[in-house]
Amino acid sequence: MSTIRIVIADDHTIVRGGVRLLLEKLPDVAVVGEASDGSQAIDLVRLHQPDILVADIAMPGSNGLEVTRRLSDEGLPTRVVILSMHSDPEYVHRAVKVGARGYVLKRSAIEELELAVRAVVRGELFLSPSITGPI
Amino acid sequence: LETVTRGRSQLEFLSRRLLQVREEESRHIARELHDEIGQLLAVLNFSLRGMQQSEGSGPFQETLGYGLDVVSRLLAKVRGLSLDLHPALLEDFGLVTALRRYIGSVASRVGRTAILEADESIGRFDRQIETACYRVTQEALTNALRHGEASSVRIELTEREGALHLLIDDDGRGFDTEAAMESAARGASLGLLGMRERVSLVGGELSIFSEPGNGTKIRATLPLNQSSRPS
Amino acid sequence: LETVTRGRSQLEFLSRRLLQVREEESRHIARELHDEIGQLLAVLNFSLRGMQQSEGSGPFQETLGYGLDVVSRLLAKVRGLSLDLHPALLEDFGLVTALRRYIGSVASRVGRTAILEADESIGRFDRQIETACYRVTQEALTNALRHGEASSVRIELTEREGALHLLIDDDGRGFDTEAAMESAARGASLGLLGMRERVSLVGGELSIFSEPGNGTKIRATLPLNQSSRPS
Ligand SMILES: Nc1ncnc2c1ncn2[C@@H]1O[C@H](COP(=O)(O)OP(=O)(O)OP(=O)(O)O)[C@@H](O)[C@H]1O
Ligand SMILES: Nc1ncnc2c1ncn2[C@@H]1O[C@H](COP(=O)(O)OP(=O)(O)OP(=O)(O)O)[C@@H](O)[C@H]1O
Ligand SMILES: [K+]
Ligand SMILES: [Mg+2]
Ligand SMILES: [Mg+2]
Ligand SMILES: [Mg+2]
Repeated sequence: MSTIRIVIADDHTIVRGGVRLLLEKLPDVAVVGEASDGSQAIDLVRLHQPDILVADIAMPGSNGLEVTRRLSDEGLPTRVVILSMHSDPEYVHRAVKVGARGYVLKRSAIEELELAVRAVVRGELFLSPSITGPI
Repeated sequence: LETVTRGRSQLEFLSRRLLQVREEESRHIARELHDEIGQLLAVLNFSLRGMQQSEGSGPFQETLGYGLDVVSRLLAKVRGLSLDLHPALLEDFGLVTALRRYIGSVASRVGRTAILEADESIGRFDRQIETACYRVTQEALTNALRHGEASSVRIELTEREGALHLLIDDDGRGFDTEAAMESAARGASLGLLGMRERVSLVGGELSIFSEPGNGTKIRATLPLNQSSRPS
Repeated sequence: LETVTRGRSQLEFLSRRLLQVREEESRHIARELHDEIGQLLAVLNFSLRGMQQSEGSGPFQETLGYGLDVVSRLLAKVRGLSLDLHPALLEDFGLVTALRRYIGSVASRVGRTAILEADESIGRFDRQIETACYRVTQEALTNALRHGEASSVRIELTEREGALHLLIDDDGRGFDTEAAMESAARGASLGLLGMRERVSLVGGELSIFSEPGNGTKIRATLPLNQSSRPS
């Protein structure tokens, strides 16, 4: 079982801590870095080249969507799973457009984030089933 | 030394500042609710659900189930409160996206027709301009459906000649604008006066065309000077 | 038909209604936060603590500890936001209690003297009267400390001859009231104008006495007619 390496980017310290706590309970997951804004996220991804970046949208500096677009443009192997408060399909639509491979709502369960991470590692697209409406 | 005078211009500035302050406060509270309280509730939900999957005795799981129930009720409450106060879509994606979503959700809720015709090329403007446009549309659409009982409302947003042009055109029962403005000025309502003040606050103009039996057209023209481009 | 006039009385009503609406909105949100969200959180806190006492594996307890941490942050946030918006003490126990607490907490935070002299016999009044009195005190005390750099502020609240009399008397640097009102009227600030509007909204009068170097006295007289007794 190979380890899935993850960087978490979220400006809210408590939120970031909780996501880390729960992801690290998974036996085959290692959180290799935590970023509190967009540019830090890009630096950490360049440095660690993790399998997955779990990124918030609303962050100071460049937001999660801009981070995703820049990582796609640079052709880095890291895939982005957005973990956001926003359930409006507009956000999901824009996230996918800039290259995100997963979109999970913060108010869903940890299992959903786990499912998303595993699907995206396999090369699939994962969108939170609780988001309804035209994407 | 005593100051007792209170002139027209004082009142003008007061009402403008009040509109501004109210909008700023709403935005501040919406952010606190959404970004702080909502977010903490979301991760709470997230972690309690994680516990639900793992071991734990019967009573343990029962308490957890109860806790999760409370959290989802809280989430719904906070979400509703913050949405009413300030639309995140407006801030994140601008007028066209926010208006399209707002108008669509109102129309489907009341089962009437409301359409937005907007240049997709319309970009981002100063927050005050975007907010004024959004709030005027909210008020005018609400009035058209509630008082006008319009079956169809057309909202047009265009950018030309250095200004943003907003039109809300309903096929409802119409009204006597002079009488309505007079009774509004006697304190009966806030909608029409508030629309006008919001628009004049950003240097624009609002006109209301209506006649009983002939629908209502509300036109707002908001100048886009240099400073109204976002920095 | 087009309406373009906007007279003095329209503006007067608009600013009054805006003050009212803003106060109502704040109150509504504060209540939601305090009575609904705050209570649910308290219950949640209670039940999670219960779980902490009982069995459960290490990782389980770790997540629970995190959840409890989140809940206590939520409780603090909700409490702070609802207090900013509307003082529950004012609604529950009236002016004297609410002012005593407010003035005391400000004074101890900034390390200056601020005292309330009030008839303990003062009862309850109409919500609008109580709110006006409270908000005027907040603004005047803030100004006295911030601009006047007063070392001591005396607040007096008395009920006589069918009216409530409020005095805020500071020993600070004082100011030129006419110049300040003029620049406020040009849009520079909201405090002095807002105080006056709040008081006139309930049919009262506000006067400001100040001179550079001689401190500031703000007097508000609020008539207590029949209808201002709570129903
Ligand atoms: N589109 C419309 N069609 C028909 N009547 C209208 C329309 N817009 C406004 N009116 C009339 O003008 C009056 C004043 O409108 P205004 O928006 O100021 O007040 P309101 O909607 O009654 O209250 P609020 O302060 O909540 O907005 C309304 O009560 C209604 O009679
Ligand atoms: N008690 C006071 N002592 C000294 N100066 C005062 C006092 N109260 C008001 N002022 C002066 O009058 C000005 C206007 O007061 P006002 O409360 O309207 O505005 P502000 O406090 O500057 O801003 P705002 O209240 O809108 O946040 C102040 O900037 C200050 O110069
Ligand atoms: K692990
Ligand atoms: Mg964030
Ligand atoms: Mg209305
Ligand atoms: Mg002030």
